[in-house]
Amino acid sequence: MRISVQAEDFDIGEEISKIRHGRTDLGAIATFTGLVRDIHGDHVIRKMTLEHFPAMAEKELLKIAEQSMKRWPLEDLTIIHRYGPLYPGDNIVLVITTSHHREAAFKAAQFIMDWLKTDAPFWKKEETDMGEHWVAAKEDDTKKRDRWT
Amino acid sequence: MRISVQAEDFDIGEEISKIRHGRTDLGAIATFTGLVRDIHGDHVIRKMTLEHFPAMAEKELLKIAEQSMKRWPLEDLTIIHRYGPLYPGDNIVLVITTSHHREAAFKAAQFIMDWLKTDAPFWKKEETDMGEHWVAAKEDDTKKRDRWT
Amino acid sequence: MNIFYFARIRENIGISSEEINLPSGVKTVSDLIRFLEDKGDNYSAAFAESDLIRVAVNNDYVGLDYKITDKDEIAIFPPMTGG
Amino acid sequence: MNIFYFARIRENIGISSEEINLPSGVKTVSDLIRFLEDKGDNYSAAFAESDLIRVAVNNDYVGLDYKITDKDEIAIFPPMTGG
Repeated sequence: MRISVQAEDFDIGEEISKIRHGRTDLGAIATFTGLVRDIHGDHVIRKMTLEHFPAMAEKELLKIAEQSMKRWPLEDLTIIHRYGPLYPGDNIVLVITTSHHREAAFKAAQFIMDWLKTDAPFWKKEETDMGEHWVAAKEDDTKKRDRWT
Repeated sequence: MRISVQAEDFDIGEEISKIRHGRTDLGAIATFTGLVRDIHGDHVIRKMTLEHFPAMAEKELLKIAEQSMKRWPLEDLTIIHRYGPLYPGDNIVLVITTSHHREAAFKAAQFIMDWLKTDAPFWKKEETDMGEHWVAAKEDDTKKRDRWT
Repeated sequence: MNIFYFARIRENIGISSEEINLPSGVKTVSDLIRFLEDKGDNYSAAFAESDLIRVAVNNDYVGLDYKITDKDEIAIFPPMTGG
Repeated sequence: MNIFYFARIRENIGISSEEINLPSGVKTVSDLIRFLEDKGDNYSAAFAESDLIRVAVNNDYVGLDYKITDKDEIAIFPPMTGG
Protein backbone atom coordinates (compact mmCIF):
# COMPACT_ATOMS: atom_id res chain seq x y z
CA MET A 1 0.00 0.00 0.00
CA ARG A 2 1.35 3.41 -0.93
CA ILE A 3 -0.21 6.58 0.51
CA SER A 4 1.33 9.95 -0.20
CA VAL A 5 0.37 13.57 0.44
CA GLN A 6 2.79 15.68 -1.54
CA ALA A 7 3.36 19.00 -3.29
CA GLU A 8 5.33 17.37 -6.15
CA ASP A 9 3.75 16.00 -9.29
CA PHE A 10 3.43 12.24 -9.84
CA ASP A 11 3.92 10.09 -12.93
CA ILE A 12 0.96 7.77 -13.52
CA GLY A 13 2.88 5.30 -15.68
CA GLU A 14 5.65 5.07 -13.10
CA GLU A 15 3.18 4.55 -10.27
CA ILE A 16 1.48 1.73 -12.20
CA SER A 17 4.89 0.15 -12.87
CA LYS A 18 5.72 0.30 -9.16
CA ILE A 19 2.50 -1.41 -8.09
CA ARG A 20 2.76 -4.23 -10.65
CA HIS A 21 6.52 -4.62 -10.35
CA GLY A 22 7.60 -8.27 -10.52
CA ARG A 23 4.05 -9.55 -10.01
CA THR A 24 2.32 -12.01 -12.33
CA ASP A 25 -0.78 -12.63 -10.21
CA LEU A 26 -2.68 -9.40 -10.98
CA GLY A 27 -5.61 -9.65 -13.36
CA ALA A 28 -6.90 -6.11 -13.09
CA ILE A 29 -5.54 -2.61 -12.53
CA ALA A 30 -7.93 0.32 -12.31
CA THR A 31 -6.73 3.90 -12.03
CA PHE A 32 -8.34 7.26 -11.58
CA THR A 33 -6.62 10.60 -12.05
CA GLY A 34 -8.23 13.89 -11.06
CA LEU A 35 -6.94 16.96 -12.87
CA VAL A 36 -7.33 20.72 -12.61
CA ARG A 37 -9.79 21.89 -15.28
CA ASP A 38 -9.54 25.23 -17.05
CA ILE A 39 -13.26 25.86 -16.71
CA HIS A 40 -15.53 25.39 -13.69
CA GLY A 41 -19.15 26.36 -14.24
CA ASP A 42 -19.01 29.85 -15.77
CA HIS A 43 -15.48 30.60 -14.62
CA VAL A 44 -12.15 30.41 -16.39
CA ILE A 45 -9.71 28.88 -13.90
CA ARG A 46 -6.20 30.32 -13.78
CA LYS A 47 -4.91 28.54 -10.71
CA MET A 48 -6.13 26.21 -7.99
CA THR A 49 -4.57 26.18 -4.55
CA LEU A 50 -5.06 23.10 -2.44
CA GLU A 51 -4.83 23.69 1.29
CA HIS A 52 -4.58 20.65 3.53
CA PHE A 53 -4.41 19.68 7.19
CA PRO A 54 -1.01 18.01 7.41
CA ALA A 55 -1.57 16.21 10.73
CA MET A 56 -4.72 14.52 9.43
CA ALA A 57 -4.38 14.18 5.65
CA GLU A 58 -2.22 11.06 5.41
CA LYS A 59 -4.05 9.43 8.31
CA GLU A 60 -7.44 9.93 6.62
CA LEU A 61 -6.17 8.57 3.28
CA LEU A 62 -4.86 5.53 5.12
CA LYS A 63 -8.25 5.05 6.77
CA ILE A 64 -10.02 5.17 3.41
CA ALA A 65 -7.46 2.77 1.95
CA GLU A 66 -7.90 0.29 4.78
CA GLN A 67 -11.67 0.40 4.49
CA SER A 68 -11.52 -0.35 0.78
CA MET A 69 -9.12 -3.26 1.41
CA LYS A 70 -11.66 -4.70 3.85
CA ARG A 71 -14.59 -4.33 1.47
CA TRP A 72 -13.03 -5.72 -1.72
CA PRO A 73 -10.45 -8.42 -2.47
CA LEU A 74 -7.72 -6.00 -3.47
CA GLU A 75 -4.10 -7.01 -3.92
CA ASP A 76 -2.65 -3.55 -3.44
CA LEU A 77 -3.45 0.13 -3.83
CA THR A 78 -1.91 3.56 -4.23
CA ILE A 79 -3.39 6.93 -3.25
CA ILE A 80 -1.46 10.13 -3.99
CA HIS A 81 -2.97 13.52 -3.21
CA ARG A 82 -1.20 16.76 -4.01
CA TYR A 83 -1.41 20.11 -2.22
CA GLY A 84 -0.17 23.62 -2.97
CA PRO A 85 -0.57 25.77 -6.07
CA LEU A 86 -1.76 23.91 -9.20
CA TYR A 87 -2.65 25.00 -12.75
CA PRO A 88 -5.11 23.78 -15.42
CA GLY A 89 -4.01 20.40 -16.74
CA ASP A 90 -2.08 19.54 -13.55
CA ASN A 91 -2.59 16.29 -11.66
CA ILE A 92 -4.43 16.57 -8.33
CA VAL A 93 -5.04 13.02 -7.21
CA LEU A 94 -4.22 9.47 -8.29
CA VAL A 95 -5.88 6.25 -7.14
CA ILE A 96 -4.64 2.85 -8.33
CA THR A 97 -6.30 -0.40 -7.28
CA THR A 98 -5.16 -3.89 -8.22
CA SER A 99 -7.07 -7.12 -7.84
CA HIS A 100 -7.50 -10.52 -9.40
CA HIS A 101 -10.89 -9.33 -10.62
CA ARG A 102 -12.00 -6.26 -12.53
CA GLU A 103 -15.16 -5.63 -10.51
CA ALA A 104 -13.25 -5.25 -7.24
CA ALA A 105 -10.64 -2.95 -8.79
CA PHE A 106 -13.28 -0.68 -10.35
CA LYS A 107 -15.57 -0.51 -7.32
CA ALA A 108 -12.76 0.18 -4.86
CA ALA A 109 -11.29 3.00 -6.98
CA GLN A 110 -14.73 4.61 -7.22
CA PHE A 111 -15.32 4.17 -3.49
CA ILE A 112 -11.98 5.79 -2.63
CA MET A 113 -12.65 8.76 -4.91
CA ASP A 114 -16.12 9.28 -3.45
CA TRP A 115 -14.69 9.32 0.09
CA LEU A 116 -11.77 11.59 -0.79
CA LYS A 117 -14.21 14.22 -2.06
CA THR A 118 -15.98 14.53 1.28
CA ASP A 119 -13.66 13.12 3.96
CA ALA A 120 -10.08 13.96 3.07
CA PRO A 121 -8.99 17.21 4.78
CA PHE A 122 -8.23 19.23 1.65
CA TRP A 123 -9.77 22.50 0.49
CA LYS A 124 -9.70 23.94 -3.00
CA LYS A 125 -9.40 27.62 -3.75
CA GLU A 126 -9.87 28.74 -7.34
CA GLU A 127 -8.35 31.81 -8.92
CA THR A 128 -10.63 32.74 -11.81
CA ASP A 129 -11.15 35.55 -14.29
CA MET A 130 -13.78 36.86 -11.84
CA GLY A 131 -11.61 36.78 -8.71
CA GLU A 132 -10.84 34.00 -6.26
CA HIS A 133 -13.09 31.84 -4.11
CA TRP A 134 -13.15 28.66 -2.08
CA VAL A 135 -14.83 25.76 -3.89
CA ALA A 136 -18.08 24.87 -2.13
CA ALA A 137 -18.63 21.28 -1.03
CA LYS A 138 -21.32 19.63 -3.16
CA GLU A 139 -24.26 17.97 -1.49
CA ASP A 140 -24.21 15.55 -4.39
CA ASP A 141 -20.73 14.38 -3.32
CA THR A 142 -22.05 13.55 0.13
CA LYS A 143 -24.81 11.49 -1.48
CA LYS A 144 -22.27 9.66 -3.64
CA ARG A 145 -20.23 8.82 -0.57
CA ASP A 146 -23.30 7.69 1.34
CA ARG A 147 -24.35 5.12 -1.27
CA TRP A 148 -21.49 2.98 0.04
CA THR A 149 -22.74 2.87 3.64
CA MET B 1 -10.77 8.22 -30.14
CA ARG B 2 -8.06 5.61 -30.46
CA ILE B 3 -8.96 1.97 -31.17
CA SER B 4 -6.23 -0.59 -31.74
CA VAL B 5 -6.09 -4.36 -32.14
CA GLN B 6 -2.43 -5.30 -32.01
CA ALA B 7 0.09 -8.03 -31.20
CA GLU B 8 2.59 -5.55 -29.70
CA ASP B 9 2.59 -4.46 -26.09
CA PHE B 10 1.35 -1.02 -25.08
CA ASP B 11 2.66 1.49 -22.53
CA ILE B 12 -0.08 2.71 -20.20
CA GLY B 13 1.71 5.90 -19.16
CA GLU B 14 2.39 6.78 -22.79
CA GLU B 15 -1.23 6.14 -23.77
CA ILE B 16 -2.46 8.39 -20.94
CA SER B 17 -0.01 11.10 -22.07
CA LYS B 18 -1.33 10.85 -25.62
CA ILE B 19 -4.98 11.24 -24.60
CA ARG B 20 -4.34 14.24 -22.32
CA HIS B 21 -1.75 15.85 -24.55
CA GLY B 22 -2.08 19.65 -24.58
CA ARG B 23 -5.53 19.56 -22.97
CA THR B 24 -6.45 21.52 -19.86
CA ASP B 25 -10.19 20.81 -19.90
CA LEU B 26 -10.14 17.23 -18.57
CA GLY B 27 -11.19 16.72 -14.97
CA ALA B 28 -11.12 12.94 -14.86
CA ILE B 29 -9.18 10.08 -16.43
CA ALA B 30 -10.14 6.49 -15.64
CA THR B 31 -8.13 3.53 -16.89
CA PHE B 32 -8.46 -0.21 -16.75
CA THR B 33 -5.74 -2.68 -17.63
CA GLY B 34 -6.41 -6.41 -17.95
CA LEU B 35 -3.38 -8.66 -17.44
CA VAL B 36 -2.52 -12.34 -17.83
CA ARG B 37 -2.60 -13.98 -14.40
CA ASP B 38 -0.29 -16.84 -13.42
CA ILE B 39 -3.13 -18.74 -11.74
CA HIS B 40 -6.66 -19.39 -12.99
CA GLY B 41 -8.82 -21.46 -10.67
CA ASP B 42 -6.68 -24.53 -9.85
CA HIS B 43 -4.34 -24.14 -12.78
CA VAL B 44 -0.90 -22.65 -13.07
CA ILE B 45 -0.87 -20.66 -16.31
CA ARG B 46 2.26 -20.81 -18.46
CA LYS B 47 0.98 -19.02 -21.54
CA MET B 48 -2.22 -17.53 -22.91
CA THR B 49 -2.89 -17.33 -26.62
CA LEU B 50 -5.45 -14.82 -27.80
CA GLU B 51 -7.08 -15.70 -31.10
CA HIS B 52 -9.14 -12.99 -32.79
CA PHE B 53 -11.31 -12.44 -35.84
CA PRO B 54 -9.38 -9.71 -37.68
CA ALA B 55 -12.22 -8.58 -39.97
CA MET B 56 -14.53 -7.95 -37.01
CA ALA B 57 -12.34 -7.11 -33.99
CA GLU B 58 -11.62 -3.43 -34.64
CA LYS B 59 -15.15 -2.83 -35.90
CA GLU B 60 -16.67 -4.28 -32.71
CA LEU B 61 -14.36 -2.23 -30.46
CA LEU B 62 -15.38 0.86 -32.39
CA LYS B 63 -19.04 -0.04 -31.90
CA ILE B 64 -18.56 -0.39 -28.14
CA ALA B 65 -16.61 2.89 -28.06
CA GLU B 66 -19.35 4.76 -29.93
CA GLN B 67 -22.05 3.39 -27.65
CA SER B 68 -20.18 4.53 -24.56
CA MET B 69 -19.66 8.01 -26.10
CA LYS B 70 -23.42 8.22 -26.62
CA ARG B 71 -24.27 7.13 -23.06
CA TRP B 72 -21.83 9.30 -21.11
CA PRO B 73 -20.37 12.78 -21.59
CA LEU B 74 -16.88 11.55 -22.48
CA GLU B 75 -14.21 13.78 -23.94
CA ASP B 76 -12.17 11.00 -25.48
CA LEU B 77 -11.32 7.33 -25.10
CA THR B 78 -8.74 4.68 -25.97
CA ILE B 79 -9.26 0.93 -26.35
CA ILE B 80 -6.28 -1.31 -27.10
CA HIS B 81 -6.71 -5.08 -27.28
CA ARG B 82 -3.80 -7.43 -27.91
CA TYR B 83 -3.78 -10.82 -29.63
CA GLY B 84 -1.25 -13.60 -30.04
CA PRO B 85 0.87 -15.41 -27.45
CA LEU B 86 1.01 -13.76 -24.02
CA TYR B 87 2.60 -14.71 -20.69
CA PRO B 88 1.77 -14.12 -17.00
CA GLY B 89 2.15 -10.45 -16.14
CA ASP B 90 1.62 -9.34 -19.76
CA ASN B 91 -0.91 -6.66 -20.71
CA ILE B 92 -4.02 -7.90 -22.54
CA VAL B 93 -6.31 -4.91 -22.78
CA LEU B 94 -6.32 -1.21 -21.95
CA VAL B 95 -9.31 1.11 -21.67
CA ILE B 96 -8.89 4.84 -20.99
CA THR B 97 -11.84 7.19 -20.64
CA THR B 98 -11.65 10.93 -20.11
CA SER B 99 -14.42 13.26 -19.06
CA HIS B 100 -15.09 16.46 -17.18
CA HIS B 101 -16.62 14.34 -14.43
CA ARG B 102 -15.39 11.29 -12.56
CA GLU B 103 -18.70 9.41 -12.61
CA ALA B 104 -18.86 9.36 -16.42
CA ALA B 105 -15.23 8.25 -16.77
CA PHE B 106 -15.65 5.38 -14.28
CA LYS B 107 -18.99 4.15 -15.60
CA ALA B 108 -17.91 4.21 -19.23
CA ALA B 109 -14.67 2.29 -18.55
CA GLN B 110 -16.63 -0.37 -16.67
CA PHE B 111 -19.25 -0.55 -19.41
CA ILE B 112 -16.61 -1.00 -22.10
CA MET B 113 -14.85 -3.77 -20.15
CA ASP B 114 -18.14 -5.60 -19.55
CA TRP B 115 -18.94 -5.50 -23.27
CA LEU B 116 -15.44 -6.54 -24.36
CA LYS B 117 -15.73 -9.70 -22.26
CA THR B 118 -18.78 -10.95 -24.12
CA ASP B 119 -18.92 -9.13 -27.45
CA ALA B 120 -15.39 -8.59 -28.74
CA PRO B 121 -14.38 -11.42 -31.10
CA PHE B 122 -11.41 -12.72 -29.10
CA TRP B 123 -10.86 -16.19 -27.66
CA LYS B 124 -8.42 -17.14 -24.92
CA LYS B 125 -6.52 -20.41 -24.84
CA GLU B 126 -4.58 -21.24 -21.70
CA GLU B 127 -1.50 -23.43 -21.52
CA THR B 128 -1.40 -24.76 -17.96
CA ASP B 129 0.52 -27.31 -15.91
CA MET B 130 -2.38 -29.72 -16.68
CA GLY B 131 -2.42 -29.22 -20.46
CA GLU B 132 -4.10 -26.62 -22.62
CA HIS B 133 -7.74 -25.59 -22.99
CA TRP B 134 -9.96 -22.82 -24.31
CA VAL B 135 -11.27 -20.53 -21.60
CA ALA B 136 -15.03 -20.99 -21.22
CA ALA B 137 -17.28 -17.94 -21.45
CA LYS B 138 -18.77 -17.08 -18.05
CA GLU B 139 -22.49 -16.71 -17.67
CA ASP B 140 -21.71 -14.11 -15.03
CA ASP B 141 -20.02 -11.96 -17.69
CA THR B 142 -23.18 -11.99 -19.77
CA LYS B 143 -25.14 -10.84 -16.71
CA LYS B 144 -22.64 -8.04 -16.09
CA ARG B 145 -23.03 -6.88 -19.67
CA ASP B 146 -26.81 -7.06 -19.50
CA ARG B 147 -27.08 -4.74 -16.49
CA TRP B 148 -26.32 -1.91 -18.90
CA THR B 149 -29.28 -2.59 -21.21
CA MET C 1 -19.95 -19.54 -49.91
CA ASN C 2 -16.91 -18.96 -47.67
CA ILE C 3 -17.02 -20.20 -44.10
CA PHE C 4 -14.45 -19.25 -41.44
CA TYR C 5 -13.97 -21.10 -38.15
CA PHE C 6 -12.36 -19.75 -35.00
CA ALA C 7 -10.96 -21.00 -31.71
CA ARG C 8 -12.34 -24.29 -30.35
CA ILE C 9 -14.61 -24.79 -33.37
CA ARG C 10 -11.67 -24.27 -35.76
CA GLU C 11 -9.65 -26.84 -33.81
CA ASN C 12 -12.52 -29.37 -33.66
CA ILE C 13 -13.09 -29.19 -37.41
CA GLY C 14 -9.38 -29.03 -38.21
CA ILE C 15 -9.48 -26.24 -40.79
CA SER C 16 -9.80 -22.47 -40.45
CA SER C 17 -11.89 -21.89 -43.57
CA GLU C 18 -13.56 -23.64 -46.51
CA GLU C 19 -15.67 -22.87 -49.55
CA ILE C 20 -18.94 -24.74 -50.02
CA ASN C 21 -21.84 -24.61 -52.47
CA LEU C 22 -24.98 -23.76 -50.52
CA PRO C 23 -27.45 -26.67 -50.95
CA SER C 24 -30.92 -25.52 -52.00
CA GLY C 25 -32.59 -26.68 -48.76
CA VAL C 26 -30.33 -24.50 -46.58
CA LYS C 27 -32.11 -21.19 -45.86
CA THR C 28 -30.90 -20.16 -42.39
CA VAL C 29 -27.80 -20.30 -40.23
CA SER C 30 -29.20 -23.24 -38.29
CA ASP C 31 -29.96 -25.12 -41.54
CA LEU C 32 -26.30 -24.55 -42.48
CA ILE C 33 -25.04 -25.91 -39.17
CA ARG C 34 -27.24 -29.00 -39.53
CA PHE C 35 -25.88 -29.47 -43.06
CA LEU C 36 -22.26 -29.11 -41.85
CA GLU C 37 -22.81 -31.56 -38.97
CA ASP C 38 -23.41 -34.33 -41.52
CA LYS C 39 -19.99 -33.80 -43.06
CA GLY C 40 -18.23 -35.84 -40.36
CA ASP C 41 -17.50 -36.48 -36.69
CA ASN C 42 -15.17 -33.47 -36.49
CA TYR C 43 -18.08 -31.24 -37.51
CA SER C 44 -20.65 -32.87 -35.24
CA ALA C 45 -18.18 -32.55 -32.32
CA ALA C 46 -17.67 -28.86 -33.14
CA PHE C 47 -21.40 -28.17 -33.15
CA ALA C 48 -22.48 -30.61 -30.41
CA GLU C 49 -23.72 -27.91 -28.03
CA SER C 50 -25.82 -25.27 -29.73
CA ASP C 51 -25.37 -22.97 -26.69
CA LEU C 52 -21.69 -22.78 -27.52
CA ILE C 53 -22.05 -21.61 -31.12
CA ARG C 54 -21.96 -18.00 -32.26
CA VAL C 55 -22.26 -16.87 -35.87
CA ALA C 56 -21.46 -13.77 -37.88
CA VAL C 57 -22.65 -13.12 -41.43
CA ASN C 58 -20.65 -10.54 -43.41
CA ASN C 59 -18.94 -9.48 -40.16
CA ASP C 60 -22.10 -8.89 -38.15
CA TYR C 61 -23.30 -11.11 -35.33
CA VAL C 62 -26.58 -12.85 -36.23
CA GLY C 63 -28.98 -15.32 -34.63
CA LEU C 64 -29.44 -18.95 -35.68
CA ASP C 65 -32.63 -18.16 -37.65
CA TYR C 66 -30.86 -15.53 -39.79
CA LYS C 67 -31.49 -16.08 -43.54
CA ILE C 68 -28.40 -16.63 -45.66
CA THR C 69 -27.58 -16.65 -49.39
CA ASP C 70 -24.74 -18.12 -51.41
CA LYS C 71 -23.01 -14.71 -51.53
CA ASP C 72 -22.71 -14.36 -47.75
CA GLU C 73 -19.49 -14.83 -45.85
CA ILE C 74 -20.06 -16.87 -42.71
CA ALA C 75 -17.98 -17.08 -39.52
CA ILE C 76 -18.69 -19.68 -36.85
CA PHE C 77 -17.06 -19.57 -33.41
CA PRO C 78 -17.62 -20.24 -29.70
CA PRO C 79 -18.82 -17.54 -27.25
CA MET C 80 -16.28 -14.72 -27.06
CA THR C 81 -13.86 -14.42 -24.15
CA GLY C 82 -12.25 -11.04 -24.83
CA GLY C 83 -11.23 -8.32 -22.42
CA MET D 1 -5.88 24.82 24.36
CA ASN D 2 -4.56 25.07 20.79
CA ILE D 3 -7.01 25.82 18.00
CA PHE D 4 -6.17 25.55 14.29
CA TYR D 5 -8.18 27.09 11.49
CA PHE D 6 -8.20 26.07 7.84
CA ALA D 7 -9.31 27.38 4.46
CA ARG D 8 -12.24 29.85 4.41
CA ILE D 9 -12.51 29.85 8.21
CA ARG D 10 -8.78 30.61 8.56
CA GLU D 11 -9.16 33.52 6.12
CA ASN D 12 -12.31 34.86 7.82
CA ILE D 13 -10.66 34.88 11.25
CA GLY D 14 -7.34 36.09 9.89
CA ILE D 15 -5.06 33.71 11.81
CA SER D 16 -4.19 30.05 11.30
CA SER D 17 -3.93 29.10 14.98
CA GLU D 18 -4.20 30.47 18.51
CA GLU D 19 -3.92 29.35 22.11
CA ILE D 20 -6.82 30.05 24.48
CA ASN D 21 -7.70 29.16 28.05
CA LEU D 22 -10.83 27.11 28.01
CA PRO D 23 -13.51 28.99 30.03
CA SER D 24 -15.21 26.83 32.65
CA GLY D 25 -18.64 27.01 31.00
CA VAL D 26 -17.33 25.53 27.72
CA LYS D 27 -17.98 21.77 27.70
CA THR D 28 -18.59 20.84 24.05
CA VAL D 29 -17.42 21.81 20.59
CA SER D 30 -20.55 23.89 20.05
CA ASP D 31 -20.00 25.71 23.35
CA LEU D 32 -16.49 26.54 22.11
CA ILE D 33 -17.79 27.91 18.82
CA ARG D 34 -20.33 30.09 20.62
CA PHE D 35 -17.53 31.34 22.87
CA LEU D 36 -15.29 32.12 19.88
CA GLU D 37 -18.10 33.92 18.04
CA ASP D 38 -18.12 36.56 20.77
CA LYS D 39 -14.47 37.41 20.15
CA GLY D 40 -15.28 39.62 17.17
CA ASP D 41 -16.92 40.10 13.79
CA ASN D 42 -14.20 38.09 12.05
CA TYR D 43 -15.14 35.08 14.22
CA SER D 44 -18.89 35.49 13.89
CA ALA D 45 -18.47 35.75 10.10
CA ALA D 46 -16.37 32.56 10.10
CA PHE D 47 -19.02 30.62 12.05
CA ALA D 48 -22.16 32.26 10.60
CA GLU D 49 -23.46 29.09 8.98
CA SER D 50 -23.25 26.08 11.26
CA ASP D 51 -23.78 23.76 8.24
CA LEU D 52 -20.43 24.93 6.93
CA ILE D 53 -18.36 24.08 10.02
CA ARG D 54 -16.44 20.86 10.54
CA VAL D 55 -14.34 20.06 13.60
CA ALA D 56 -11.57 17.64 14.52
CA VAL D 57 -10.35 17.01 18.06
CA ASN D 58 -6.87 15.51 18.37
CA ASN D 59 -6.93 14.77 14.63
CA ASP D 60 -10.26 12.91 14.58
CA TYR D 61 -13.45 14.29 13.11
CA VAL D 62 -16.09 14.87 15.80
CA GLY D 63 -19.64 16.18 16.02
CA LEU D 64 -20.68 19.52 17.55
CA ASP D 65 -21.78 17.91 20.81
CA TYR D 66 -18.35 16.28 21.38
CA LYS D 67 -17.01 16.96 24.90
CA ILE D 68 -13.66 18.74 25.06
CA THR D 69 -11.05 19.45 27.73
CA ASP D 70 -8.27 22.02 28.05
CA LYS D 71 -5.73 19.44 26.87
CA ASP D 72 -7.40 18.81 23.51
CA GLU D 73 -6.12 20.15 20.23
CA ILE D 74 -8.96 21.53 18.13
CA ALA D 75 -9.14 22.11 14.36
CA ILE D 76 -12.03 24.02 12.78
CA PHE D 77 -12.58 24.13 9.02
CA PRO D 78 -15.26 24.18 6.30
CA PRO D 79 -16.58 20.99 4.61
CA MET D 80 -13.75 19.23 2.78
CA THR D 81 -13.36 19.47 -0.99
CA GLY D 82 -10.61 16.93 -1.67
CA GLY D 83 -10.20 14.47 -4.52
